[in-house]
Formats: sequence, structure tokens, C-alpha cells
Amino acid sequence: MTTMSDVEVSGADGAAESEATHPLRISNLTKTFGGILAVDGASFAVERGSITGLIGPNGAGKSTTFNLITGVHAPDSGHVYFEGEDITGLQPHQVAERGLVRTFQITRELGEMTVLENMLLAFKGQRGEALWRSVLPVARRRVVEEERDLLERVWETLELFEIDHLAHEEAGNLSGGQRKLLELSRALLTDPEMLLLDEPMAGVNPTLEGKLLERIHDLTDEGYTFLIVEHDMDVIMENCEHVIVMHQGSVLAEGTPADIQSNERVIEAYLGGEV
Amino acid sequence: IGEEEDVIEESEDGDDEEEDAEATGTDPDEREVMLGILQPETGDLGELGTPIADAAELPALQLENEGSPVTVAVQREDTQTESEAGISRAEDLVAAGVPSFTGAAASDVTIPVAESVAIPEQVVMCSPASTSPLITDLDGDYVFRTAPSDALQGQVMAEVAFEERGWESAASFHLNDDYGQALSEVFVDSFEELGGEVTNEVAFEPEQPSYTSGLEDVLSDEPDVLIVIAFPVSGIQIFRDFYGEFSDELPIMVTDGLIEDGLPEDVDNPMDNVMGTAPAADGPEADAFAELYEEEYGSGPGVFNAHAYDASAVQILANLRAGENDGDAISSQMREVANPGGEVVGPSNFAEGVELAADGAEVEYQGASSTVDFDENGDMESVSYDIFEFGDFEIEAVERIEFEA
Amino acid sequence: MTVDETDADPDADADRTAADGSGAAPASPLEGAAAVTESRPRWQVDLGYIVLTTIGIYALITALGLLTGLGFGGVFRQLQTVTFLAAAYALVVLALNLHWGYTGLFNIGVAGFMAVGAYGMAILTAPTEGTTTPGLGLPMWVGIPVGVALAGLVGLIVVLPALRIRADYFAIVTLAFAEVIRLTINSGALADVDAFGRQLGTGGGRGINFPLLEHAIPRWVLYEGGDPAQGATFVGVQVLTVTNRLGIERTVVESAIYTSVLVGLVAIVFVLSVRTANSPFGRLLKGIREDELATKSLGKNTDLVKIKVFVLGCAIMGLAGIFWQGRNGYVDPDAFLPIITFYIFIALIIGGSGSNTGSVVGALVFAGVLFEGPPYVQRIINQVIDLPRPTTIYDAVVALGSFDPLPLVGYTVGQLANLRFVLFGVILILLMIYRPDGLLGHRDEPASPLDLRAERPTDGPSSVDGGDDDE
Amino acid sequence: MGDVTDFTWEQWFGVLLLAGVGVLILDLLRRLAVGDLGASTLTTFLWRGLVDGLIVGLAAVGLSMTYSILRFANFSHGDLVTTGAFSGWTAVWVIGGLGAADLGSRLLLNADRSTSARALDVHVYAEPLAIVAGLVIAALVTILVALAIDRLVYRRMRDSGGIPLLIASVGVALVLRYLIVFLYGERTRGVVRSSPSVDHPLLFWTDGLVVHELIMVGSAVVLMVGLHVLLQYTKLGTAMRAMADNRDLALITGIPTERVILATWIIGAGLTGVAGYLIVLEQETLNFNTGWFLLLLIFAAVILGGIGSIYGAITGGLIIGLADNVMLVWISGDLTRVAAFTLMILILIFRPQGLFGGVETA
Amino acid sequence: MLVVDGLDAGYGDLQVLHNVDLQVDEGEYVAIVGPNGAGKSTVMKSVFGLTTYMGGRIEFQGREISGLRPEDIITHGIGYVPQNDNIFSSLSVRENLEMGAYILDEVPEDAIAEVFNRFPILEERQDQTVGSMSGGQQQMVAMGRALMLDPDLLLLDEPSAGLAPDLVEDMFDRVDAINDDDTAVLIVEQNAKEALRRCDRGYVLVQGENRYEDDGDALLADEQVRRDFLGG
Ligand SMILES: Nc1ncnc2c1ncn2[C@@H]1O[C@H](COP(=O)(O)OP(=O)(O)OP(=O)(O)O)[C@@H](O)[C@H]1O
Ligand SMILES: Nc1ncnc2c1ncn2[C@@H]1O[C@H](COP(=O)(O)OP(=O)(O)OP(=O)(O)O)[C@@H](O)[C@H]1O
Ligand SMILES: [Mg+2]
Ligand SMILES: [Mg+2]
Repeated sequence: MTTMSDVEVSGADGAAESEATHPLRISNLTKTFGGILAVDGASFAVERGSITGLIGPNGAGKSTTFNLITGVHAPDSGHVYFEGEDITGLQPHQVAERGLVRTFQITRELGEMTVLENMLLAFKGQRGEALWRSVLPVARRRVVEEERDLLERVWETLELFEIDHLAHEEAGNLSGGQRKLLELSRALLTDPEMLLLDEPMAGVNPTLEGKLLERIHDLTDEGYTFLIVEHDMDVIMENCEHVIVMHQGSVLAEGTPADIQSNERVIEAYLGGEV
Repeated sequence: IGEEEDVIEESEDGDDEEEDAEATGTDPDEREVMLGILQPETGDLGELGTPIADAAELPALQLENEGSPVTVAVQREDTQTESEAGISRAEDLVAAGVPSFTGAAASDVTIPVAESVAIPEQVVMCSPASTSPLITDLDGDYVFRTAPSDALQGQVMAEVAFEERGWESAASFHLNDDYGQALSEVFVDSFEELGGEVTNEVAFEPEQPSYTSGLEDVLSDEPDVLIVIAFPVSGIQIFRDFYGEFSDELPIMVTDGLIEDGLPEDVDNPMDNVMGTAPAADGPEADAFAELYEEEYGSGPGVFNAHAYDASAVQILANLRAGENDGDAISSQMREVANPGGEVVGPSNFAEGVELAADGAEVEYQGASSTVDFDENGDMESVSYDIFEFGDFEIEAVERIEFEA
Repeated sequence: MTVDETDADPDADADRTAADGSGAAPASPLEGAAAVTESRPRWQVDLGYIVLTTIGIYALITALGLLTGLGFGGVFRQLQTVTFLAAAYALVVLALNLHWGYTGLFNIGVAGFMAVGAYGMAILTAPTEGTTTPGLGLPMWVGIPVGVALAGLVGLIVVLPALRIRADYFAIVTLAFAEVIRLTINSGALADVDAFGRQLGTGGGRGINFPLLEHAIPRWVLYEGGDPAQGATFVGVQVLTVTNRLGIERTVVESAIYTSVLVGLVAIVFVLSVRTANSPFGRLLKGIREDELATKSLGKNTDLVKIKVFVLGCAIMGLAGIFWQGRNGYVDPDAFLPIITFYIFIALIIGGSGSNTGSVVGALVFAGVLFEGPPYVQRIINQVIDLPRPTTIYDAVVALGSFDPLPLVGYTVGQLANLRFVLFGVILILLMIYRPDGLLGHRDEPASPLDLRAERPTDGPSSVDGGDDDE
Repeated sequence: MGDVTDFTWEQWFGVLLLAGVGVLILDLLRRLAVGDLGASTLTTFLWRGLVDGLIVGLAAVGLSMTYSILRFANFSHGDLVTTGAFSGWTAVWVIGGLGAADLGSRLLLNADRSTSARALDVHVYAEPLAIVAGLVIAALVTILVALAIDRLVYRRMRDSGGIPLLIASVGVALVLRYLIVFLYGERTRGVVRSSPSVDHPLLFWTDGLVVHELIMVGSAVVLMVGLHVLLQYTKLGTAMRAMADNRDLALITGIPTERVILATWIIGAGLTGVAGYLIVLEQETLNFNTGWFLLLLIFAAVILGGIGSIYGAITGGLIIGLADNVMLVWISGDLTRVAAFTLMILILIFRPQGLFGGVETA
Repeated sequence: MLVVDGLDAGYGDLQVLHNVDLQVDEGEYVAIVGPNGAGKSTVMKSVFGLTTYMGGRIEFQGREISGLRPEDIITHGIGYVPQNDNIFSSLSVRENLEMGAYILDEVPEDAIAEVFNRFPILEERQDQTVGSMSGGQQQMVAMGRALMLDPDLLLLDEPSAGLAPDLVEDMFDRVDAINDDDTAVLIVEQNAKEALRRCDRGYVLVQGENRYEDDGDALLADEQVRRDFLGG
């Protein structure tokens, strides 16, 4: 059984070492809303190329931690490091530009845009995002060429996630699960180095879920890093190399799935005797 | 360049209307004089503008009624009290071949119409109701007016207040638009020039829920007299607030904008402390005009109606004397028919005057609103103002002042 | 068979929209010409809409005018007025569409930005002496760009604080800003200022006279150095020779050139807007409109994009203000009352927000039919019949009691200018209920330089139309 | 390092803003001490600011309520205020002026200028019954008009978002306002006699209390507190807030949404009509633009206070009213409105959700 | 008790459900599973009158309810917890619960107490605005709200999504308990195995059509169903 102290040692390790092996590191993040302490001195690091699970009871502060990492909220105190850089308090887009991209627990599709448009929006650094290139004659030709390439990649991704038949549908008309898929595939198109997924499988059909997990494994093999919040213990236990358990805003335990499953405190706080 | 000038002549010759005029020009008895009327018959000034337009049409109707051989084709257009529409309607007039027109009423319509139609198209306009001092600066060859400039009213007020009534300090509370700002400015300058002291000058926005604070502000240095420059739309509220909070002993002087019969009733106060000035319709033939108007329309003339009659009448005379429906020609005749020299004509003998002018005789128009003499800017050489006193819910003209610019 | 076709299912409908483009093309010669290139079907359709609307409105005005004896001259004037107004509206509606239609920035301070542009130019170009509100006396080619830049700059000042507030707050803030601008211009405090050792100022309520753009611009086209005394330019010689032959007056030529320049500007802005919309940049705008946080989380600097778009739109609004007032040679604060903004909104909504073509069509319909229509009709009625004019509606209704409807009709006709606003209101309401997307809004205009519906690079199992029922 | 985030630039901005206001207040005191500014002048500004603020606040609560529950910024609100004023005062004239002038003049509030408030002797002592009847009728007619509009317009757009509704309400505003012009004409008229006043020793700066003003101020306070209680402590109030929050869910939960909307319009429009009526009682004059010209101030108040917050609307109104009047100490009368709007914009920068936004005071 | 017979329904012009049949008997526990976008939520919404009705028949306790408005349907004794947007986020926990019993004249304190009993965190947070609570907490509020009226039939659209495992368990237990009290339950779940294990009967919905219908356990055992819809 991995103890808390192990975790803390690894967290306190020299920055150089964790930078190479751990692209994302947070230390002592704290956030209060009104009187509620949502995140309370949370510290952990995520290993490169791994699938790390972030679990914990409802209200433990998982989504808030995501929000703090990705700049949706500014932390009251504490730091977020990504690839060795202090990204605390950066704007969401700045965080995403650095390759740290997230999905939302409650999906945020762009309702009146088609699925294709939703996906095309995701690509980073598109030439055509500069107004003048989109507008001026010669420059525009290059934009069009680039767009063709992007479109091709979009279609591939859509097929992969089995939502290509919805390509021209407005995203607002998708079903709950379809929205999750859209959001996940869209996040992938940003060419992230690391993805933070907030309950990506909630509401996704089990068969498709299996395919998605396969895909996530492929991506980790390609060097992507995943931090996944998920309540489905089967998903967590079968797919994560490493699991972080949050409770009441701070990290309760950390370790391999096996460690976690046998951790008394985790069982008491979260797993509820089950599993 | 000479080419182009020629071209213009040619094109005008080619114009249908023009050909008619030329053809009958030698026979003045049958010549058709074209006259435009461009007044706000709807919009902000709609209520004022319609009677003004009626009065402007009166000379033409009069000729018709009296069986004059001269026919005047009147084209009446509505500015809607908007500059945009005013310009369009003015362009319509020009397009119809109208060489001169009576208009417009509101200064902020008159100015754009002058700038973008009358002056460039070389068409004469004569406003019966625009009193903005700005109009003085517009090209005097095409832009005339029978209405007096507010620059004069400000001076008159200063003189009456300082010299006649002996008030040594004054404060001005004025509407924050061209009318209020210009009048207040002239008043303040004149009043100070005469040796008076202006304690405060406060501008206000129209149609506010209350003016108490503004009044408090303007009265904070206890002037001898308060000048209020407004229209009833805000004026009623101003006086209501004034009588609610301040001493009704304090003399107040208002401008023509507030000389309106129902005002004390709307204010619910006899307004005994109020007096005012307004341009007078004080031509030698004011009565003759009033009679004509009453006869035609069944009620007495209102503000600027006499000026409108005069504006149209002078244009008709100038047109006849010029012998053609051409703006330039009319422009050069405007002062000839209006300013001293020649047979005196006016509303009472207009039909005769018309024939004289058609024969090319020299005439001097003396009208309903004034003797109608244009200076080099196209403004009136002299005008007269009425001094009004409010009291016991009535308004009464107590005095008339002749004023030379 | 034909019945079958029209009753086909929605998917087929979507297909037909694209196909319809070429079907409708021959409707106008312009489109026919474009059809030859065969590259941009969407362009043909769009141009078709605009041309058809223009023709329709022109025909209406001409027919009404001629029927009622306005004469060719009058009709021509009316057409020119309508064209000018429509073009001026189109320019500012396109800008508003960029703000609201695409980016979701609910700007109801349009009049304020127009005021900044117009006043900026007026102050720069008004003569240094000889008028009551002197300016800097600079030529118009300085005045126009600086006016436009000023409008953009004020846009920047407005958008910076407004970035973080939500849509309806943003609306009120822009409206308040527009009023602040108007009231400040109107205020006596800034009417005359000593600046740089010169008399300058806004003129307060009395406004500013400046050289008529309606003359200055055509003269720049026609004469060397913009001065008739220096002889005609090459273009000027051609134009003047032709118009001389036709016997058209020079002032008419100048007005026509001015209007054409404005129409040309509209065309340029239109093309640029279309390109903007159909581009990755336009996609960003749509993304911001739909969900800013989601767009941000995809790594897009939405604040920067919003600032860019807002400033750009404001600059175009400034340009529209300049050209609009440039026709009068005179600006005063009353030209920028909040109601102007609502006119512009009505025009945009008629056409359909989110559609550039809709913006132009809306401007045409608003200026040509709604705005100019009622007074036109009123004039015609007034010319044709002589109605009694009771002073109050009470008298008119009492007369009804004795079966005399004429006073009520007369009263109503007399009130047409006011009832026009009722008409605006009713149209706005009907549109929002029955066609909230306007005549052309919410067409599927892909936010991409490619026609997304047509292109599918890889041959997937489902066909071009999103075939939900294919599987 | 981490603590720097404690003070965001917004908060810095807020501090600056407060400091600015503080400096102004100090300067005010200095001016008072030096004698630049008369005490009576200042009290007039303050009192008038208060009354203006309450006028705006009173008109604003109805808007704040419909805004939050029906979820759109109702641009026709100003014209509902006008509707209330015209209908209420028409009733007063018709009832109170019996025999004093012919029906036509009374029905159209003297559109033909043949009579006057003086001839009819309209004020609270002479015509108490008519004045009360007018109040009731103002509320009733405004409610009926609002319900008719809801039925004809808004009801068909229940599923549209806030902005389409906003735009439709601009249309409604135009229709209402110009129908009023069609009926009553464009003239401004005095519809009440100057208010009687009572002598008193209570307030140091004035010894005559204006009765009509008092009625306005008193009713405003009572109505606003009443509305707050209604929204916060009754089931209907909670249901209204629930609807404001999530209409689809309200439907599923079994809240009779249409009935709640009805209630919202009845309460909101009733308040608005009464506000229009009372405002005219205080300012004594009436014009078809009365409400429209207030609208921007009303919106400023609602937004300053935070949408949906009744106390916010009142606070917002007071801030706007005070700024509009007290600013006269420093700037000229044609710029006070500029100052008031600028203040609103500045406050929004530092509190984007309005002063009471997010805090549910209802 | 609930009979859906040949239902066609959709959104606007788009038809999603094609001839769907469904039945829930008195006190029965029925689950609907199926891939994303199959139309499961649409079935729920259709019962509650929230979709465009295109044909077929919906009956509850012998009375036709197709075409009724939601506020009437709720008086017939049907409770519904939607999949998304299922809380009043600006209201407090307590007010959310009170709204659940809006149609009653009195606030049923005992029902509230029972909900608090089941979800103690809600009692602690009863004055917090629900919008500021975590996803799982919000789900509890939504459940609690639907239980306030003690309905005869409860429609649950993916109630376990986003719940922590102990709560998932707890939720299913709770549903069982409700069901034991003679309340029929119609549940849509992506946690299909658990749902099918516990239910009496299950439907598999695919592309808006009935594909399978059987006992829960039988469906669980069906190879085809396992492979295609339960992730093997
Ligand atoms: N409001 C809507 N407007 C138009 N189409 C819709 C709407 N809601 C859902 N749809 C479409 O209806 C189909 C069925 O959706 P539904 O939400 O019923 O699926 P579901 O079975 O609940 O899926 P999930 O498990 O992902 O929630 C989907 O294809 C979806 O795109
Ligand atoms: N914007 C906010 N305002 C106020 N409180 C908040 C806000 N966001 C989160 N909270 C509170 O912070 C705590 C942590 O919430 P968070 O959403 O991070 O939980 P979570 O671990 O993601 O739970 P779940 O698994 O249920 O989604 C909760 O108690 C919640 O009520
Ligand atoms: Mg969460
Ligand atoms: Mg669903």
C-alpha cells in the first residue's frame, strides 16, 4: 500500500526531475467560493504518457481543480506548473495554447454551429484565424488549402468516434452522449500534449466506451498524457496506471489502482465498501 | 471648363419646363410661376409647420381668387422636420424645375437643405421661420429669410432687461440645443456689454423628470432676473418646478419659444412674474394679411405665418421680374423687388404688384411681417419684437420694439 | 413527379438549396455572367437576392411615382435617395452584423460610433474661419481616414471594459456610451475650445458645417486636384462627355458619383464580410457567439478576437456616419439619437442577422419600403384627395357616429408620419414571431472557406447530406 | 506571489472608484466650509436626487422583475410606464372633471387645449376619490395592455432566447408609444394642479412638505418592500424565481408556468402602471415620451443593482438619481447625465454582475 | 399502467422515434438501454409531453395523456428527472425541493425530511444555491425534487451519471426502495448492466425503434445484446 508520505516525497522532488517525467504538477492549490472551501491545498503530479485517474466523492473538488488548472478560475493560492512553466492564473486560452486541453463535465458544445464547424474550430494556430489572411486574395488561397487538410482530419476523427453521420447536424441537436463524444473528439483535434477529461464516459454507451478507451490507450502510446475524472470504477481500475483520490478538497491518497482499492480511507470515503 | 458651363446652360434649355417658360416668357400674362413650399407638416414641428405652409401658399391662392392672369404653380413638400427627408424633398422640388421655395422651418433642416441642395443647385430658398444665427453665414445669394435671426432677439432681451427694466444681474437657463445655446450666448454677450452681470449660465436637457436641481444651480447666486430659453415640452416642467420650490417674485424673461397661450394653464400658475420677447409680425400690412388669412382658412394666423406669406410673395415678384423660372435670375431680383425703391406693394395690392413686376417695373415689397428688406446675407435689415407680459393666466403684448441689425 | 419533388423530406431540401442557386441564376444578367466561371454558386445566389430586391423596390417606386404623376424626374430623385439611403444603411448594417450576427456582441450604441466618425471628419475638414464652428480645414482625404480611425479607437475604449460583462449588460453599456457621446457632443462645454492655439469644438447643439463630401468626392474623381478650375481628369472627361451628350446636369452627375462611391464601398465591405464569415476567423466569431468559455478552452484568445472585431465594426460604422452626413455638409447631435440604432437593427433583422446578404437586402427593404414608403404614400394621398383634418381623434370618432368616416381617415392620414413608427413596431414584432431569422438569416452559411456540405475528402459510408437515416 | 491574486485588477479598480467618490465627498465638504456651495443648494440637490432616484427605482422594480423571470430586457417597459400614466390620468380627468369640461377634452387629456387642470381642479385634496380611482385604473389598464401584448406577442415566442424577445419588445415599444401619440397627440400637458403642501417642523431645510411628492415617495417605498417580501417569502415568489432559472424544468416540476407568467405580468405591469401614474402625480406633467426618456435611466438602475434584485434596482435608481443631481456641484447641467452613465459603466467594470447581482436578495 | 403504443415523435420536423412500443405495469421496474442518440431521452420527454407528437398513443392508468401539458401530467402521478438541466441552479436546495411539491397546497415537511435523510449532504447545504454545488450533488437534488410528490411512476433519465460509486449503489438501492413502495420506475441508463440486473424488464432502443424487449436478466444473458450494447 502506497502511503501518503510517498506521494508527498514525489511531489517535493526536484523540479527538474518531475518536469521530465511529470508534465503537470500542482502544488497547494486552494480555492474558496463564498464560505465553501472547494479545493484545499491539493498537490499532485501527473506522469507523462500515462492515464491518470482523478476520483473522489461528489463535491470533492475535482472539477474545481480542473478549473483552476485550466484558468477558468484563479486559485486563491498555490501553483500550477505545466512543462516546468508556472501557468498559475493564466487565461484558459493561454493554458490550452500550451497544450493542456480540457473537456467539461457538463458539455459545452457550440449549439448553433454544425458538428463539422465545431471540430474545425479546434485546430490550433490556423492561418485563417488571422483576419487579413482570411480576407486578402493571395493569402486566402493558402487558407483554403489548409482548410482542406483540416477537413480531412476532421472526417477521420468523426469516423473514429462514429459521429460522422452527424457532421452537418447542429451541435445543439445532439443527444447527451453524442455531445460527450463531440467534446472529446474536438479536444483531441487541438493537438494537445495533455488532456484533462471531466467524466468523459458519463452517459456514453458501454460499447462505444470500450472503443473510446482503446483510442485513449493508443494516444498514450503516442505520448499523450491523460488526466481523467470518472466515477465508473471499472473504467478507472482497468485503464489507469495511476489514481489520485480527492476528498474534501485535498488529496486523500495516490497510487496504483490496486493500492487505491485496498486503501481503507478511500474505501470509507468513496468506494462505499463496494468493489 | 467653359465647356462645362455651356453644357449646363444647354441642358437647362433642354428641360421641358424651361421651354414652356421661354416660349411664354414674352407674354407675362400667361407665364406660369413655379414656387416650392418646403415645410414640416409632420414630425416635431408638424403642428407649427402646417399653418406656415398654408400661409406660404396664400399669395398664390390670392392671385387665383382675384383672377390675376399670373398663375403660380405651387409644389408643397413635407420635411417631416428631418434633415434627411428635407433634403430629399428639396431635391424633388429642384427636379420638378422649381427655381425657388419657401422653406424650411427648423434651422437644423434649413441648414443642410441649403448646404446640399439650394446652394449647389443654385436655387433660391427663403425661410420664414429659421432663426438660427448660423444661417446668416450661408451663401446670401441663395439663402434668404424673412424670419429674424436669434442674434437679434438676444440683443433685444439684453436691452430690455438692462436698460428698460434696470436688472443688473441675470442668469440664463437654456435648452441644450442650437436654439438655446445660440440665444443664451448672444444674450450673455450683449448683457455684459451693456454693463450687466451674468451670474450663471446653465444648460439643460429636454424632457427631464425634474428641473429643480438645475434651477437651484442657476439661481444660486441670486440674480435680478432669470432668463429661460425653452419650448413648452420642457418649459411646462421647468415652471412647475420653479413655482414649487422658488420665490414667485423673481422676474423671469422668456423667449418666443415659450410665448404660447395655454402655457400658464399647463403650468397651473398665473405666471405674474414672467415676461418675454418674440419677433413681431409688424409689417405695414399685417392687418391686411391677417384678414386675407382669416378669409381663406377661417382662423387667425399663427407664428411665422406672416413671414411665410412675405417669403412666398417676394419670390413670386422676383420670379416675375426675372421673367424665367431660374434660380440665378430670381436670386438677383430678390433685393430688387423687396428693398426700397419703386412702387410699394404688399398683401393688399399684391395682384397689382405682380403685374408691375411682370412688366419689369421696379417695386418695393412691404409685407405682413416687416418691410422686408434683405441685407447682403439675405437676412432682414430690420425687424421688430413684441414684449409680452404674462399675468393672471393671460399673455399680453405690451410693447413693440423696432430693431435695426 | 413535381409534387413529389416539392414534398421531399428535409434532407433533400437541404440539397436543393445548393442546387437552386444555379437554377435561379439566369434571373439576372449579372448572375448569368458569374455563372460562367462556375466557381462560386453561393455568390450567384447572394447577388441574385440583392439584385432582385433592388429591382423589386425600384419597380415599386417607379410604378407608384408614375401612376401618381410624380414624373420621371421625381421618380429618379426618389430612386437616388433610396439608393443612397439603402447603401448608407447597408454599410452600417454589415458592420452591425459583424458585431451581433457573427460574434454575438449586442451593440446598441451604433449611433454613437457613427457620430464619432462623422464628427471626427467634420472637425478636421471644417474651414478654419468663416463659420461659427471652425475646424482644422484639412482636406477630406485626411478627414475621412482619421474619422474612421477615431470611431475605431472609441470602439476600443468601449470594448475593453465591456469584455467581461454578459450580453444584455453589454447592450446597455453600449447604449449608455452612445448617449454619453451624443450628450458630450451636444454639451455647451465642448462647443468651443481653444486647442493648439485655434478655435475648435463640437459646436454643441449648433453642429458643424463642413465641405460637402457629396461634392468633394465626385470632384476628386472628375477634376485634377478636386478643383474644377484645373480641368477634368481622364475619368472626368469620359464621364462628362457622355453625360453632356445625354443632357444630365453636373450636380446630378456628382450626386450619382457620390452614391456610386458609397455603393462601391458597400460592395467592398460586403465582399470582405463574406470572406470573413466564410473563414476560420469567422468560425472563431461564431464560436465566441455560441460559448465563449468553450472557445477559450480550445486555446483561442477570444478577448483579442472580440476586440479586433468590435474595433473593426466600429470603424465601419464611423465610415457609414461620415458618408451619411457627408451628404448634408452639416452634422448636429440630433442625427445620432438612439432611435437611429434601432432603425439599423430593424434593417438587420429584416434581412436576417448572421447573413451578409441578408444585411444588404434588409437595408434595401428598410430604406426603400419601410422608411421612405409611408411619407411617399402620404404625399401621394395628399396630392390625390383632399381630406378633412380634425384636430383630435375624438372629433374624428364622433363624426363616425354620424356615419362620416372621412374625418377619421383624414386624421389617420395626417398621422401617417407617426403611424410609420407603429408600422416599424408591427413589422419588428411579426418578424420576431414568424421569421426570427429574417428573410435570409440562418441560412446555412458555413463558417469555412470551403462548402462544407459539398466536400467530403474521404469516401465515408454516409453521403454528402447528413444521412441520419442512412444507417 | 500567490497572494497577489487576492487583489485582482477589478478590485483595484473598485478601490480607485471608491477613492474617487471619497475625494468628491471631501471636496463637497470643503466647498461647504468655504462657502462655495450653499447648504440649502446641497440639500436641494440631495433631496431632489433622492426623489429622482425613487422615481427611477419605482419604475425599475417592475422591469427588474419581468427581466429576471421572463428573461428578457423589456424595452417597452418605459412605454408601459407611459401607458399607466395616460390611462390613470385620463380616468382622473373623466371622473374628477365631470361637468367642468366636455368629455372629448377630458378623455384626451386636453388634446384640444380647451380646458386645464386648473379648470378641473385636479389635486389630491380636491379630488381624493378620483385620484385613488386613477391609481387603480392605471394599474388595471397597464395590466390589461401587458397581458394583451403577452398574448399577442411574447407568448408566441416563449422558446426564443432573450435577444429576440428584446427586439420584439422594441417593436412593442414603438407601437405603444405611437398609438398613444395617435390618440393623445404629441403635446406636453400639465395634468395635475400644483401640489398642496403641509407645514411642518420636521426637516430642517424646508418647512413645506409637498404632498404629491410625499405620496410618491411613500408609495414607492411601500411597493418596493412589498414586492421584495412577495418574491422572497411566498411560494408564488419562489416559483417565479424557479421559472427565471429554468423554464423547462419548471414545466416538468409541475409549476403551471403560464399561470406564473400571468402572475408576473399582473404584478409587474400593475407596479409599472402605478409607477407611471405616481411619477406624473409628482412631476405634474405628462408627455408621450415620459416613460421612454426614463427608460435608459431605468435600465441603468436595474443593471447597476443586478438583474432580479429589487433592492438592487432601488439602490441603482438612487445612485443614478443622486449622481444626476449632485454632480451639478462640479459640472454643468448638460453633462450630469454623462456623469451618471459613466458612473454606471465604471461600477460595472468592477462588478460585472451589478452591485447585488449573484447575491439573491430577490 | 403506462402504455406507449406505436409512438412517433421527434423535434420540429425531425422524427426521432419510429413506432415505439413500451409498457410499464403497476409497480414494475423497467429499464431502457441503447446507444447514444437512440432516442431514449426522447421517449421520456414524449411521455411528459415535451416533444413534437407525431402519432401513436400514450396512456397512463387507462387515460390517454398524449398531448397533455407537463403540469397536467404531473398531477396524474408521474415524476420525471431529466438527463440535463435538472435543477433550479439559482434556488437553494430547500427551494428546489419545495418546488418539487408545487402543486400541493402545503410544503410537505415530512417529504423534505425524508429526502434529507437519504442525502444528508443536502440537509447540510439546504440554503446553498444549487448551481454552486458539484455535479453529483446536483444530481441528488434533482432526484430529491422528483421524489417530493411520491409519484406512481418515476421517469429517471440516467440518474447515475456523474455519481460517485457509493452513491451509484445508493441511488440504485433507493430506486429499488421506491419501487418496493409500489412506485413503478422507468429508467434510462448507460450503466446498463446494473440497470438490467435490477429491473424487471428491459427494452433496447436503437435508432428510435424497439430492438429487443425481455426480462432484464435475459437481456443481460443475450450474447448479441452484450456485444453490441453492453460493451462485451
Ligand atoms: N432538441 C432536439 N432537437 C433536435 N434533435 C434532437 C433534440 N434532442 C435530441 N435530438 C436528436 O434525437 C436523437 C435522439 O436523442 P436522445 O436524446 O433521445 O438520445 P438518447 O438515446 O437519450 O442518447 P444518450 O444516451 O446519448 O443521451 C439524436 O439523434 C439527437 O440528435
Ligand atoms: N462556482 C462555484 N461557486 C460556489 N461553489 C462552488 C462553485 N464551484 C464548485 N463549488 C463547490 O465546490 C465544491 C467542489 O465542487 P466540484 O464541482 O469541484 O466537485 P467534483 O469533485 O467535481 O464533484 P462531482 O464528482 O460531483 O462532479 C462543491 O461543494 C461545490 O458546491
Ligand atoms: Mg465534477
Ligand atoms: Mg439521453
